[in-house]
Amino acid sequence: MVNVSFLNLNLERPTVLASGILGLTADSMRRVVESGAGAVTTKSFNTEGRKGHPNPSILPFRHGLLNAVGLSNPGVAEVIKEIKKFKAQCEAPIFASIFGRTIEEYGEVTQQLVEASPDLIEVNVSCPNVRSEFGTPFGDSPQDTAKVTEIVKKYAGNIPISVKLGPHGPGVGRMAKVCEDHGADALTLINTVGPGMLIDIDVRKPILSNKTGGVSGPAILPIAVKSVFEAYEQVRIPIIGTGGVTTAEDAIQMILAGATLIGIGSGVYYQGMEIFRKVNRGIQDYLTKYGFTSPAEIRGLAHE
Amino acid sequence: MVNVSFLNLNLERPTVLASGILGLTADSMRRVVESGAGAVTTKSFNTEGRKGHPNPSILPFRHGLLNAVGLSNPGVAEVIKEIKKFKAQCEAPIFASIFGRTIEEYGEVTQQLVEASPDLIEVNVSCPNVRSEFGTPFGDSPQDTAKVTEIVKKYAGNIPISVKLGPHGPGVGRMAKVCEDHGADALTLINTVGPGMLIDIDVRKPILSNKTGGVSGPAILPIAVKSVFEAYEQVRIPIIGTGGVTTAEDAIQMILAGATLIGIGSGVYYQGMEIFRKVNRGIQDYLTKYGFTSPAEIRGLAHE
Amino acid sequence: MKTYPVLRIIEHSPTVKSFYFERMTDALPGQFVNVWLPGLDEKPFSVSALGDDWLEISVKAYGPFSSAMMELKPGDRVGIRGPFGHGFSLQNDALLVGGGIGIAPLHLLAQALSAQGLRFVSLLGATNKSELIFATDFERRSERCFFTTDDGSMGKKGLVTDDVLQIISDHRIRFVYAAGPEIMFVKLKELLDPLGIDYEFTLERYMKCGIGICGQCVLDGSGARVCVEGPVFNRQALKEVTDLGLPHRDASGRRK
Amino acid sequence: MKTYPVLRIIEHSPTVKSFYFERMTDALPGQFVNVWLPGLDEKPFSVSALGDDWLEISVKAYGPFSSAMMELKPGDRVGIRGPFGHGFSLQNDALLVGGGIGIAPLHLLAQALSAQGLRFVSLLGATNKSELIFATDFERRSERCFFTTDDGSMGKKGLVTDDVLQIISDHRIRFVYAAGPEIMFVKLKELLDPLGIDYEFTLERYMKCGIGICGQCVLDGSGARVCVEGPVFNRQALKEVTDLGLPHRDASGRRK
Ligand SMILES: Cc1cc2nc3c(=O)[nH]c(=O)nc-3n(C[C@H](O)[C@H](O)[C@H](O)COP(=O)(O)OP(=O)(O)OC[C@H]3O[C@@H](n4cnc5c(N)ncnc54)[C@H](O)[C@@H]3O)c2cc1C
Ligand SMILES: Cc1cc2nc3c(=O)[nH]c(=O)nc-3n(C[C@H](O)[C@H](O)[C@H](O)COP(=O)(O)OP(=O)(O)OC[C@H]3O[C@@H](n4cnc5c(N)ncnc54)[C@H](O)[C@@H]3O)c2cc1C
Ligand SMILES: Cc1cc2nc3c(=O)[nH]c(=O)nc-3n(C[C@H](O)[C@H](O)[C@H](O)COP(=O)(O)O)c2cc1C
Ligand SMILES: Cc1cc2nc3c(=O)[nH]c(=O)nc-3n(C[C@H](O)[C@H](O)[C@H](O)COP(=O)(O)O)c2cc1C
Ligand code: FES
Ligand code: FES
Repeated sequence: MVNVSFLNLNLERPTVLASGILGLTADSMRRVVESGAGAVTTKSFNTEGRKGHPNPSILPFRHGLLNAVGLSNPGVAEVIKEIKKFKAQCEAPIFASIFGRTIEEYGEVTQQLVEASPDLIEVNVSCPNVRSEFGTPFGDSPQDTAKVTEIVKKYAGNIPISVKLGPHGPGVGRMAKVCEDHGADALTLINTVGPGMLIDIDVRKPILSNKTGGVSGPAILPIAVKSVFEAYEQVRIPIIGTGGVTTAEDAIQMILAGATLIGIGSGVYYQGMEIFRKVNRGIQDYLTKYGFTSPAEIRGLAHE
Repeated sequence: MVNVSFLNLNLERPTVLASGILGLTADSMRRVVESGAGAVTTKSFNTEGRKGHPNPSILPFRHGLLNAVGLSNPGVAEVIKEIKKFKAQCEAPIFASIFGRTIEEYGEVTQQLVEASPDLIEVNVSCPNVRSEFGTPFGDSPQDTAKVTEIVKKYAGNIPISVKLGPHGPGVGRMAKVCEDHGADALTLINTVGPGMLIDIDVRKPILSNKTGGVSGPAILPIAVKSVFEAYEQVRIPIIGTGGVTTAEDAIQMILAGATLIGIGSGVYYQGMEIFRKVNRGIQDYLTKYGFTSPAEIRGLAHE
Repeated sequence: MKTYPVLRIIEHSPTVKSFYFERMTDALPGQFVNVWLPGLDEKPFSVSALGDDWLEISVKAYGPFSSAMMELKPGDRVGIRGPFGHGFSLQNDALLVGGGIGIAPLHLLAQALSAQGLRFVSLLGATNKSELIFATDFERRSERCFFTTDDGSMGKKGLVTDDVLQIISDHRIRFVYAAGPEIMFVKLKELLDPLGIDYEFTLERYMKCGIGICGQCVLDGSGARVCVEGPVFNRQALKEVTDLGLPHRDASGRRK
Repeated sequence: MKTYPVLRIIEHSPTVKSFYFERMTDALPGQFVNVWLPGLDEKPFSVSALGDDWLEISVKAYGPFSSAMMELKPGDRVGIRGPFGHGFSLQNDALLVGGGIGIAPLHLLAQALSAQGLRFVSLLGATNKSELIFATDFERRSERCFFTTDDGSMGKKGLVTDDVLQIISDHRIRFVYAAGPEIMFVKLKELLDPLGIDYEFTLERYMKCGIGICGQCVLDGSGARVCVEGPVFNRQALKEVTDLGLPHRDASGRRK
């Protein structure tokens, strides 16, 4: 057991299912916990739900994944049912990831969501796939991010909130500080990178139906590690380090950079659901090898 | 021969050595031409030169390279000698990549450089490694980029200029337009992505001496393709598509997205110097297979 | 993802066609590929047959995507990736129950069973004769082959499930494979569970990634992913499934 | 990059030490590894010996980096990546000419030549006796072994190049290997070219990447990269080199 405390929670394992991966239903998330995740995050949802983009919406390439799922979700009412169902079956914490098309919608979805009592509300201000539809992601603007953070915090009651940022915009360090200053209890770093595009050279068209999609998976590990490192120097709130983790070594890099928990998404494609167990075990082995007793003891050591 | 015209030039092959790779000396660049490059780009240089960062400054990881060479260069006076020496030996065009710590320095280095008559001046406003030292890269600010473009254009005489942008900042499409509007004759897209960081988990320190470095190589191909695609919709000036190209298929994606020339840097690590010949031949085979006679005929087709 | 030209098309009926491609991949019976129509969408289709140098899928026109597939001409390129999922196990003394386009995956299974010299009986149903695809081939390979149609245009008029118990006892059947509408599975479960006969059904759910990460295709109850743990599930796995025959999730994840 | 603990240190003299690591890689004679001292810098060092389970490098203190290496203690971790570059060919009837720390790569070469049963003579020079590293080992493996020192503390007083021609003719030498200061190569070229004897020298240049992309280590004239096409170059390759023995480029790329 690699126990780790995170805010008011005590997780038995430091790995967390990242948002958008297998987070649609209670039963799916329960299986992820059975595979070793210390906590799970739901797919991001808003008030009304969204159909998302047609397929192809998720495209593996040699070094990562490209995705433009387009924030498909069944809406907060459905998700509340799934969260309750999950909590009835599972001890592990569940993080609810929310988004809105307007700042007000972030508030509305929070107001409705609290009824389900998720253990954390993750505030997705950084999905690059909805840029064209809603303008620039909120996460690119310090002002908007501050406002979103405040409104979610206002309605979240005693549920802690984590703001999820991308690696772009005006600098992760600066944005991290903005979130902390406006009430964020934690940060989730990072969302997908890019976006990117791949073109089929025989039919001569972009492959994703949305043309562009965010890059995740092994390709982005260095950018994620750097983002966590940079934010850790600016804030005192804990960080869920996410992006490109496929091995225990990757996860340890995140912890050394300053992460408290390790988010894993695309890794499920590369290593199967077993990835959670493998990464937990690898972290444990590393701690034992060097005589540490908990991940907390190595957190941020790369800064020294 | 895959002839391609680019501005006032007629290149026998569409591949170009990207800046910072093997571009320090005349003899080194001549060897790259002998290996099949249609043109070469010098390492970026400024007036006085720079020592750059200590090693490790270039770090391969599983999916790309991380580099923080730190714009080491011997200064414009030395580079002028090498450009002249190159031109005495080689027919292939040579592109001179310049940077400055101030907007004025971009002007100064151009003023001195014109004596060497490079075939193109590539204006590097986007190196992420010098962010901390000089503040934000000029390429992140439309105003600064406009000013740099104007001053270089002013002193460049009849030598065409290409502005080299990164994928970040306020949107590649918008920045591309700014460059075109302020006198750029071409664009080079993209510089490295990120930056990123990798940490050695045994010594628990960032590996690059500069801690962070720009990501290049296969990991960034989708981001580069998307940047070219986006810029192509905004501007009419030609684009040197650069970033993550290691195969002919990658290069063809770039051309379909809208690139006129294909920049290759990190690919030299993955495929050796032979990469230029391989990519040229692959493009030729593709054109033949589908009954095209020149890369120009497939340029931008992914937009249809 | 790579694209491949359509090599040949067989028109079974105005709304059911088979498409041949070069054999870009192996596939086990029950596995599927994702087919991308550039500019439109990408959907899963079972491999219905494999030759030395070709791969076949068979499509029934329902909605926009499958209807667009009916417009394909030889030479048109479509994207194909896969194979995905886990296929059927190969069992002796089996009954293959196929409904409608569900006959497609069973056809590759029949190929594999007969290649292994395993004994099986087939029972295929469709709305009418023209949709009873691969009928001759099933007749040739199966020990016996029964047909039902809604309109009685071929075989017996009625549902495939009507005579299942009779056939099982007449033909020493010890294992049942089924593919087709989910309502058929519900009925089969009711019939087979009391007998203690093992079975494998191939399920369909709305899919996005096909590679086990989006969570769109998960079953209720077990949480199993149809694209990875499925599409073929056995009796044991189906016991935990709580939404069999119930409305499924659409693209948004909402139950219809 | 991976890091490895120093296993053992041999102190040849206050400014020359050998460091042992687990054998994390193979290496051909002449190949080098990049050694990273976390927080300081990373520089290339030739592999000087290989055992079943260890790898050795030998370092002479010159400037900040090599001096910092003198401070290493067993157990300290350093980063090692490689091997990089192309090594020596293995030839019969050879003369090994080593100057100073250049003896290090020749030592691995001597190991390899004797393992192949090839015949060779060694000629090693250094400032003084304590820097004539591996002397006993060379004496044991070589058909004959000659030494020179600047101060006469071992072997003959003078430069290694003084007696090269004599040794070549006395010992039926048909191939010359050399490693050491570049001025030594210039002299050797002058001596050997008229005789038509083939040779391989191992060159040093300021390196950044070690993997052939930064262009920092390229030779003038040929444009060859010391880190990829070298560090060992033969007569043919050296013919095109125009900066042998001349000032090299520093970290900025400027010639000193
Ligand atoms: C693992 C797997 C394998 C599949 N194999 C095949 C195959 O071999 N051949 C094939 O034709 N299809 C197969 N499908 C179904 C296929 O992927 C599409 O769902 C189908 O072609 C309908 O898509 P559409 O966009 O045309 O219609 P939609 O717009 O999705 O559907 C139109 C209408 O038809 C109904 N409908 C859709 N699909 C079915 C169905 N299968 N049965 C009954 N009603 C349906 C819908 O509920 C809707 O009302 C498979 C699906 C999965 C998950
Ligand atoms: C392929 C290759 C293999 C190498 N193998 C070895 C090896 O096995 N053992 C080893 O000790 N070094 C080796 N070196 C040299 C080593 O990489 C460093 O350059 C050396 O340790 C000096 O680094 P420094 O930072 O301590 O001194 P610097 O600050 O670089 O140099 C200090 C002073 O010493 C001079 N100097 C530096 N290196 C040399 C030299 N080799 N000969 C003469 N003067 C020099 C410099 O010109 C400078 O004036 C090799 C270099 C290369 C390129
Ligand atoms: C298919 C897919 C869907 C995703 N959907 C969401 C989402 O709905 N909300 C969100 O905040 N992040 C979403 N992400 C981003 C991930 O949560 C994660 O931040 C990112 O993929 C980097 O981590 P990884 O490399 O481990 O996947 C999605 C990622 C993928 C690959
Ligand atoms: C080691 C290295 C050094 C670089 N130096 C420069 C430079 O001096 N100036 C510049 O404009 N780009 C520089 N770049 C960026 C490349 O020119 C190129 O834009 C980027 O690496 C993406 O292309 P690639 O994936 O083909 O390498 C450098 C890249 C690398 C890997
Ligand atoms: S379709 Fe994505 S998990 Fe099955
Ligand atoms: S050290 Fe970079 S090319 Fe040789």
